[in-house]
Amino acid sequence: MSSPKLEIKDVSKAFDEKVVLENVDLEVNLHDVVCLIGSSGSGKSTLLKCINLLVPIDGGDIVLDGQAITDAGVNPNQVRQRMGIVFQAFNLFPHMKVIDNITLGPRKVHGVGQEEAEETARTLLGQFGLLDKADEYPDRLSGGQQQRVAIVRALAHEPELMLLDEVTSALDPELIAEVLNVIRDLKASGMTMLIATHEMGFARDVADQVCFLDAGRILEQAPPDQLFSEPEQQRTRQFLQRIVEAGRL
Amino acid sequence: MSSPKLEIKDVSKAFDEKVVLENVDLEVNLHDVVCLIGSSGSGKSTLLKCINLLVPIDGGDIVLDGQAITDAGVNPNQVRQRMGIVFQAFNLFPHMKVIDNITLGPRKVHGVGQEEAEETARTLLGQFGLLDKADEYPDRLSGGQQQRVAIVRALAHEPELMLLDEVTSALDPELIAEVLNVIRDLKASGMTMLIATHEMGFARDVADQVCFLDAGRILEQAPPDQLFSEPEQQRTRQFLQRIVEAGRL
Amino acid sequence: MWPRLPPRAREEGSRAALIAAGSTIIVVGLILWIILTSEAWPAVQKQFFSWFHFKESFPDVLRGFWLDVKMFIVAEILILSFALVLAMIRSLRGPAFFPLRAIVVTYIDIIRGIPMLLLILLLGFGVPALQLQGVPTSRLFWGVAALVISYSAYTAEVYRAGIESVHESQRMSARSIGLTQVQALRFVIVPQAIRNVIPALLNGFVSLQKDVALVFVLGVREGLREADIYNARTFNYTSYVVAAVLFLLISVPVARFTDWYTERDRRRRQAMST
Amino acid sequence: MWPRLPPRAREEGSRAALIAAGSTIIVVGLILWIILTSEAWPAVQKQFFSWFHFKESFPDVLRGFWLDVKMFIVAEILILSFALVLAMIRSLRGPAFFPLRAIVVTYIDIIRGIPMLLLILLLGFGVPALQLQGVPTSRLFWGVAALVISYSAYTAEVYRAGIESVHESQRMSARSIGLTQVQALRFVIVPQAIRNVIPALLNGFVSLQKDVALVFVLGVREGLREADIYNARTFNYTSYVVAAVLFLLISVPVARFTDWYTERDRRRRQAMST
Amino acid sequence: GGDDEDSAADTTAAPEETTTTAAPEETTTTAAPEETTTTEAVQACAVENLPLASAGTLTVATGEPVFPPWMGVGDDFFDVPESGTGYEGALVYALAAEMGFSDDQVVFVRTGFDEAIAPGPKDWDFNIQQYSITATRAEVVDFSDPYYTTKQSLVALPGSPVIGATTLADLADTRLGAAIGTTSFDFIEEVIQPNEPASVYDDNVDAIAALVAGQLDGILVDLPTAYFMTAVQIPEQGAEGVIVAQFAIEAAGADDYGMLFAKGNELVPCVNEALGVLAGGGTLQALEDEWLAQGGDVATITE
Ligand SMILES: Nc1ncnc2c1ncn2[C@@H]1O[C@H](COP(=O)(O)OP(=O)(O)OP(=O)(O)O)[C@@H](O)[C@H]1O
Ligand SMILES: Nc1ncnc2c1ncn2[C@@H]1O[C@H](COP(=O)(O)OP(=O)(O)OP(=O)(O)O)[C@@H](O)[C@H]1O
Ligand SMILES: [Mg+2]
Ligand SMILES: [Mg+2]
Repeated sequence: MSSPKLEIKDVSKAFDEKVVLENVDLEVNLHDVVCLIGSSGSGKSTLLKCINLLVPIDGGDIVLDGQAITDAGVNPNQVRQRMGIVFQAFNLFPHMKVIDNITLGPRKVHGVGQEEAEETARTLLGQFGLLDKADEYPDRLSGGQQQRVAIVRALAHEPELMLLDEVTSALDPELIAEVLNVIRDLKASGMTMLIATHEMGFARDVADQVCFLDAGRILEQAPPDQLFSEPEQQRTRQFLQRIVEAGRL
Repeated sequence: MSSPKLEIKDVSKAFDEKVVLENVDLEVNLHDVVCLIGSSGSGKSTLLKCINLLVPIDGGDIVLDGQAITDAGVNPNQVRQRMGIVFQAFNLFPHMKVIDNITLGPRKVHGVGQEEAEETARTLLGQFGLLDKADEYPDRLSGGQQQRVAIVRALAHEPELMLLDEVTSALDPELIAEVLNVIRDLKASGMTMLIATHEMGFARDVADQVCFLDAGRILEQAPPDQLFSEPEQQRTRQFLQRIVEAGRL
Repeated sequence: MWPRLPPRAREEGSRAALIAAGSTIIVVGLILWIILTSEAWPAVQKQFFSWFHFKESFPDVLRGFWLDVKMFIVAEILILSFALVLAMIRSLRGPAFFPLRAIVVTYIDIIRGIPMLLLILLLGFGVPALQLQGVPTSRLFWGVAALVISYSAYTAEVYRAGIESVHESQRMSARSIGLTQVQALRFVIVPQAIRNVIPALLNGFVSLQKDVALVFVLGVREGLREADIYNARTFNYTSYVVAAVLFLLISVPVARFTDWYTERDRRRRQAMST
Repeated sequence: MWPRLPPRAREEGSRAALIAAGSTIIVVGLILWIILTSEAWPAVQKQFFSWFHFKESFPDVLRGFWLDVKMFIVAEILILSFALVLAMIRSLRGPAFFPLRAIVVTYIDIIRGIPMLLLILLLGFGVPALQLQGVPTSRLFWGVAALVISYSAYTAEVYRAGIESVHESQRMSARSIGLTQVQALRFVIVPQAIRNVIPALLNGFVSLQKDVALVFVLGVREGLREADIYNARTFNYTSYVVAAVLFLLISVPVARFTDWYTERDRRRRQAMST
Repeated sequence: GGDDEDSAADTTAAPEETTTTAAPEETTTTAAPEETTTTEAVQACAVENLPLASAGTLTVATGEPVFPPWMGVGDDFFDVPESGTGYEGALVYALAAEMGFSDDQVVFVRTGFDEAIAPGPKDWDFNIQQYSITATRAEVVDFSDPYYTTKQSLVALPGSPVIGATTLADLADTRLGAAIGTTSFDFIEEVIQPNEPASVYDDNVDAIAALVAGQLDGILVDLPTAYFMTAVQIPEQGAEGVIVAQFAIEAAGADDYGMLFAKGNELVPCVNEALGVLAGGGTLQALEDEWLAQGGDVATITE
């Protein structure tokens, strides 16, 4: 494998005095899926937002395809156009119908025509069982429906890299299977993904690498089989044991 | 057992022309935990909101302790004071600190003194691992932290009946174990609960009865062992099979 | 299709509400009764609410009012557009935009502080007096310009309130799909912002409708000026009531329509509770 | 504690922003230059910006301005409270509150449509002329009353914009913990609503500051009226500039302080992006 | 003090300028008027040579509406300046005739206060609506010589505490008001100096409304206006007014009314010349007797 698609080098971030990320190093290779696991508040969402340049970092570098995107002189818009991100809280645009939520980016940023954008959007909506919701407003969807729309919106973008923040958490099990299939398909089509998740089964199933984040630091990174069966760190073992107790592994 | 704590009798609800609940019948006995399962969009959240009188129903009756709370002449505020509800989207009050989010209800509705309310709140926050977040604002919490605050807010209320909408979905596995313990404790202390969830493991673990909702109708209701191992309906079997595929049962 | 029954649970406080409404009506009625039966009422009525003077002054005031309406329409369009540009500039983030933001903030602060009348006098009399080549000397032109300059400053702040009431996560979300700051404002933030402040925008609309009358100091004979002249001529204030009635005939329907429209729009987008 | 470096990624459009700012400054400079070097400028300057007349009129205008400030403070307090009550009533849901809501809507619609001047004349001259027992005849009283009545209607709509900009789910959430409608408004909706419309509320603040001057039609000698008197006596407009400067001395610091304060408050509550 | 002198210099300098600049070219084209002595100044004041706002007509600005007894007197002529009725109305036509205009060469236009005093060129020749001449005003506009000198008087409703006042001291504790921009207002401020500062109104109509509302004890106006006010205006507002007294005291500033011109208007000397002729020939006094001298005894207030 050549140089990684995404490199996070010694990245740190604090909100006011509170350190949320501390010297994080992480590599995501092209076509790989990396899962971020870790307790609530460990910094998973913050890390994803830093990569999308939505939250400025305090130290370190984020490198995409060999280019340091956190350097002065880089246009963050061009960087963001190459990534898709799904937020934990969906953040759909409430004043736009589902279909417009999805086509806004392609139309305004990538200059795709209205019709073409809508066609792509409808195809994707179909895959996620939402075709009949295309002309509905987000506030009138159920939680799971909103989350799926958010995923579609990020995908419509045709990104080189996807950042997914707990995309399966509000989904019912039937849909999880579907979304897993979509993610497997995406992976097969060569999409590089960084996924924050609490679903260990999901991580084990789909990830090439699993990263354990604890209090803003990466404690351990390994292929899922290795990390789940022979964790090196004491803290990781603890975490996994609680999961087993919760009946989730 | 005497008459049920909560009875839902032939309840129907439509948004504009869209039927979301259709002749729903359901009973929740005192001290019981009933889990609502079903696909995304099947009406779980809507049913919980109807019970809390936040969404007016179009037909049928909802009976609490033998009193039809959907009757004209019933003060919905008094009804709501006896229930706690946790929303799928948390809905914390962004302009108030965590501690004030939690104590608002007890202070204003139940007339509890500031100090006493805060003490109770801090005890609960401690149980959910959030003591250090008491003076933080909701927007500065992670998703999981927000969800836990929402649970604490509903509990601070000291309700006779809890309505929980996917409370574990944004939680990390470690916390799920904790929340499960809290719910078990609540159950042990006699709390009656109605829980919408996608976590079959959780449902199996904690529920006295599991209810399968499909497209606004209750297709099947049974104790978890029976429902998960010998479902009567074809549709239920299908649903459960997909869950197994998703590695979630 | 489902038969929709009205919500059946009784809303709390319905009796209190009825009592409040009832007593308001009674109090208002009582005040009216005291006024109408007071000894001096006929004199006051003659001075402020005379049917004769209403009819007499109506044609002149109406003609002047028509000029108001025209000035108003031109001014309002310019104000709504210019103010939006100001508000958007003011909402741009990042140090690069600091100078632009500073210019806009200064503009808004200073202009709002200047009495509209002074601005109208300054532009309407001061600028033409300079006798500059190619600069219009029309009083109407400068009167409307002064209104636009002044109202834009206020309206920009209304827009800004709207923009800031949209949650930060919406901006983040818009940027994440690759929109530029300006695109994010234009397609995501501003449409929500405007919905949020429509009642406040309507305030500006209603009060501009009356403030266009201020150009009368420049000698423009618009509606309120005609009322003024009539008042000075007849010593009767009913002509002002005529002007008020004309204003109401426009502002009330506009307000009712806007409310109805935004409510419909909201219903289409949002879940409604009780 | 972490060392905080400035964000390093360059914001898009920074060059365009600088160019825009630069050219604005150049254009403004050019306009000023043209004006100041125009042949007629000395005459205009003499009549609008004369240092002699500035000093001459300053003491009288300042004395009158002090009365404005006192009226303003009383009026603003009453307006902010009364308008909030109106807006809350207007935001109550359910058919039980319909009559109350209708009264408030009618009040707001009618009052906004009436020119402030007419209202002041009507209350300030009309009511005392009724010679009712126990009803004050003080023109200050009725002038301030008219201001409160009129501004409350506008301000109520600003509050309403704020209330409606708070997402429905917040209301639902507040009701779910057992709060009554009024409690939900008071503790949950209104605090967020006010934060959302502070810039628009400040508009009202700034313009009331100038509109208190309207009570001068009742013969009250406040700041703008003193400027008026000076102008009528000397035919020089500099006295209005004095009034404007006094207004600015209050409104600009208030605006800057409010912005700074709300920004700090926002930072404390919300995640900030770039 | 020094300011006054400046403006005095201005006004005296004006005629000289006119004679030197207006003369050269125009005189060659027009024949000198028949019977007049042919000085340079007189030639410059020939209708053809006047620097008029609109050639061939005398454009006179006045307020809207105009009030008796100044202009438009009589039910049919109310607010009709073209009727030539009222003191100022008749004066305008007499003046125009003296300057060589025929009646139909006189055109009236209406202006507001601010228009009259704003800087810059004007589309009228002069403005006449009881403007008092003061030195400060003369810095930004020009005035003609005075055409009338007023006496201040006090108007009130029956039962007012000012009724029966004979000295200024009797007015010390009363509430007095006047319209803005009038010498009446200055008179209260500078001569009467009551304990409560003078109230000031946009016009006499508002002042009367305040009187009726019980917020004022008396209004100060010039005596001619007082007659009209008590005869017409106050009854129209549903009350009854009386002229309490006139003041036998000189105002601190001048109580002289003059016609108002745009600053530097070269018409001023010609108007002054014509005005001088009217004054000298007794026309002004005749007009005053006809329009302003209302019968009846009015009490006087002294120091
Ligand atoms: N804007 C902010 N200001 C201050 N603190 C913040 C802010 N945003 C996040 N934090 C804090 O940073 C920490 C990490 O938050 P983050 O959202 O990255 O956690 P997470 O790993 O995604 O957790 P979860 O699994 O619960 O979503 C949390 O303790 C949170 O309270
Ligand atoms: N206000 C509304 N207007 C119109 N349709 C609505 C509204 N609220 C909900 N719905 C629709 O009602 C259906 C049921 O929604 P509900 O939120 O109850 O589903 P749910 O079972 O909770 O799903 P999930 O598991 O995804 O949260 C959905 O199809 C949704 O689109
Ligand atoms: Mg997170
Ligand atoms: Mg739901």
